[in-house]
Amino acid sequence: MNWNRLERQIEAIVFAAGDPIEISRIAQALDVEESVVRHCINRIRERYFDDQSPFDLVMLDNAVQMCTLPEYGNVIRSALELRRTTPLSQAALEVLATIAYNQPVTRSFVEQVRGVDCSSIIRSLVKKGLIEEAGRLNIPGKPIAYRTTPIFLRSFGLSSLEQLPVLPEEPEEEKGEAKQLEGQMDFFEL
Amino acid sequence: MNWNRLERQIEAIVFAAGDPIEISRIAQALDVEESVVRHCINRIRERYFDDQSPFDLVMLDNAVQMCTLPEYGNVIRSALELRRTTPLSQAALEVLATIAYNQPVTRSFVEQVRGVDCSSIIRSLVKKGLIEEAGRLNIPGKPIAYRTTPIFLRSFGLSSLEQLPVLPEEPEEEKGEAKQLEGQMDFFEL
Amino acid sequence: MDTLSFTVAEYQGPLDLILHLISKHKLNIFDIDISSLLEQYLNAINSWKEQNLEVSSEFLEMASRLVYIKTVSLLPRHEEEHEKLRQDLTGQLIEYSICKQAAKTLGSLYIGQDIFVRGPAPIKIDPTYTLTHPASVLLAALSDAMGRGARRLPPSQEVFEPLVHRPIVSVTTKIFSVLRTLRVDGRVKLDRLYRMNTDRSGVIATFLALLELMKSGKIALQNDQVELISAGKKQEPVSSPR
Repeated sequence: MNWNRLERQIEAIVFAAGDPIEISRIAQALDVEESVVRHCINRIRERYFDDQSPFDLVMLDNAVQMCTLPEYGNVIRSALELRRTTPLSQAALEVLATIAYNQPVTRSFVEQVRGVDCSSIIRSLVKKGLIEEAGRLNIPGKPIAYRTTPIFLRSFGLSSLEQLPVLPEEPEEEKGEAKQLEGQMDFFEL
Repeated sequence: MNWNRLERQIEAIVFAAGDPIEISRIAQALDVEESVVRHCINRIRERYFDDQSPFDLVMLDNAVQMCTLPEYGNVIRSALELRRTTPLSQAALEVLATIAYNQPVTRSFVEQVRGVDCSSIIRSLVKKGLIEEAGRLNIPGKPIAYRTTPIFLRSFGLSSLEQLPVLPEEPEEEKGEAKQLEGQMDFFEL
Repeated sequence: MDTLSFTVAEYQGPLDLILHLISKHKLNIFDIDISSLLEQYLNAINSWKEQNLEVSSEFLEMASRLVYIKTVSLLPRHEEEHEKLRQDLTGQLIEYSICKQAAKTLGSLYIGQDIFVRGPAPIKIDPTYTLTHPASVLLAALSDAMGRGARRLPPSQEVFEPLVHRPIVSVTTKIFSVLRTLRVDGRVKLDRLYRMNTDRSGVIATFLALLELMKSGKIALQNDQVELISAGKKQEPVSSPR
């Protein structure tokens, strides 16, 4: 197996794809096993790291995408004359968190958790590409369900949903009471 | 002058720009002379060549663009064309069906029916050749109308729009209810 | 508009406000003192009104919910319901505080604005759709798509029929149904007969049917085993209770 050649081809494909491209597609196009592609991707990433390359290949579920390292954000922004985008609002983060940890979920589920209308926030998160429709739930009214996207993973430095930070356990009736409250106090005293 | 660092920044900028980007803009962002940027670009190109990288920086007038070497064209094409075999999502099917049964219709009609933004789905359906623009409607704002294409007919095994499955007379929900009751009778007759 | 966003910026909603009040006034989230919470909550809303801030309906809805929980607590013999309402609120608050925490953690991970990707290379590929599907999926998709829109129309009268005219289950029907069950099994658990009903009137009709059948000596209740014995099986019509 000519590893070097395969690596070059994979780099070329991932670069040209721009958007995340599935490992399975790369494997099919190159007529090799998926495990070979994954192995090559790891080798490429190591090489980029050793060479201090400004690029990285990020894994997003079963796809891969080429992107720049965060430390180049400022210089890229100034060259492309992009304004620093406003960070996600507290409300947007709450909606994203609710969807990320419970997906696929309906809008009304999110609204129940937050206690407020979330339609405009959901619309803007869809526009930003952070969430997308995930079909309809098979319950009365067939509501649209939402899930997070590969852009979500990339934006939070995750390669899959399993990497989401672990949530605090729901406090048990009496046991964890004191501890939980302490944690919450920290949180409230922000 | 930290040449290595400058090279990395230039690579990052040219990569992120996608389209050709003026040398002057890069120079400005990095606060160096244009000649320095040109020198760095030459160094990057040499390094890519020595490393047998699949990438190259191409100069077009006073702009520069990152691209893949021509010999990778075939493998890239075959990987990207495999995308065509991704089946339509539920959301895409709903938009397509709404257009098929009501054509010619505007985007806002589709969005009214579904209650969510459909612009990116419509764009991708146009790209896939399943729908096309059918001129503009003669109503305020002159919105673009959409209709299905011959590729649409082929994809769903139809020879004309008249062959679209007919809508049932009674609403779905009632039918479902009747079925449910039948099921319940079975249960009683155990 | 500015005033509205001011309110929204301070608190994400009524749950957020309550969490704030609970921490500020050192209330116990697991044993909320509804009276003092209600007082603090109404104070907050009133002060907004004094500042001419628009108070969105969600905050008023929560106010009326708190008032209701307090009212129930004042009614005699409603401890259970009061406890349930309070626990529902506690559960919701805990869930929301977890959501807030998750949002904060996620926010600290956000690097979206510093990572850049590029668009697809302008390589000529044919994006034409090549798969084929049966036309029937279109119809299914259409009815799913219209589900939302259709529901915006006022519901038809038939929709209300089952709510207004509950089906009345006759005792006679239930007598037959009980006998049919017994003819198959010989004996049957009482609660299975009850569980065969989907509504209250069915349960009542079953109960009356059983009384009727016992009175006429067709069936008997086997003391504490909660079983029915068909008289047709040649058993003692009435077994002596212990």
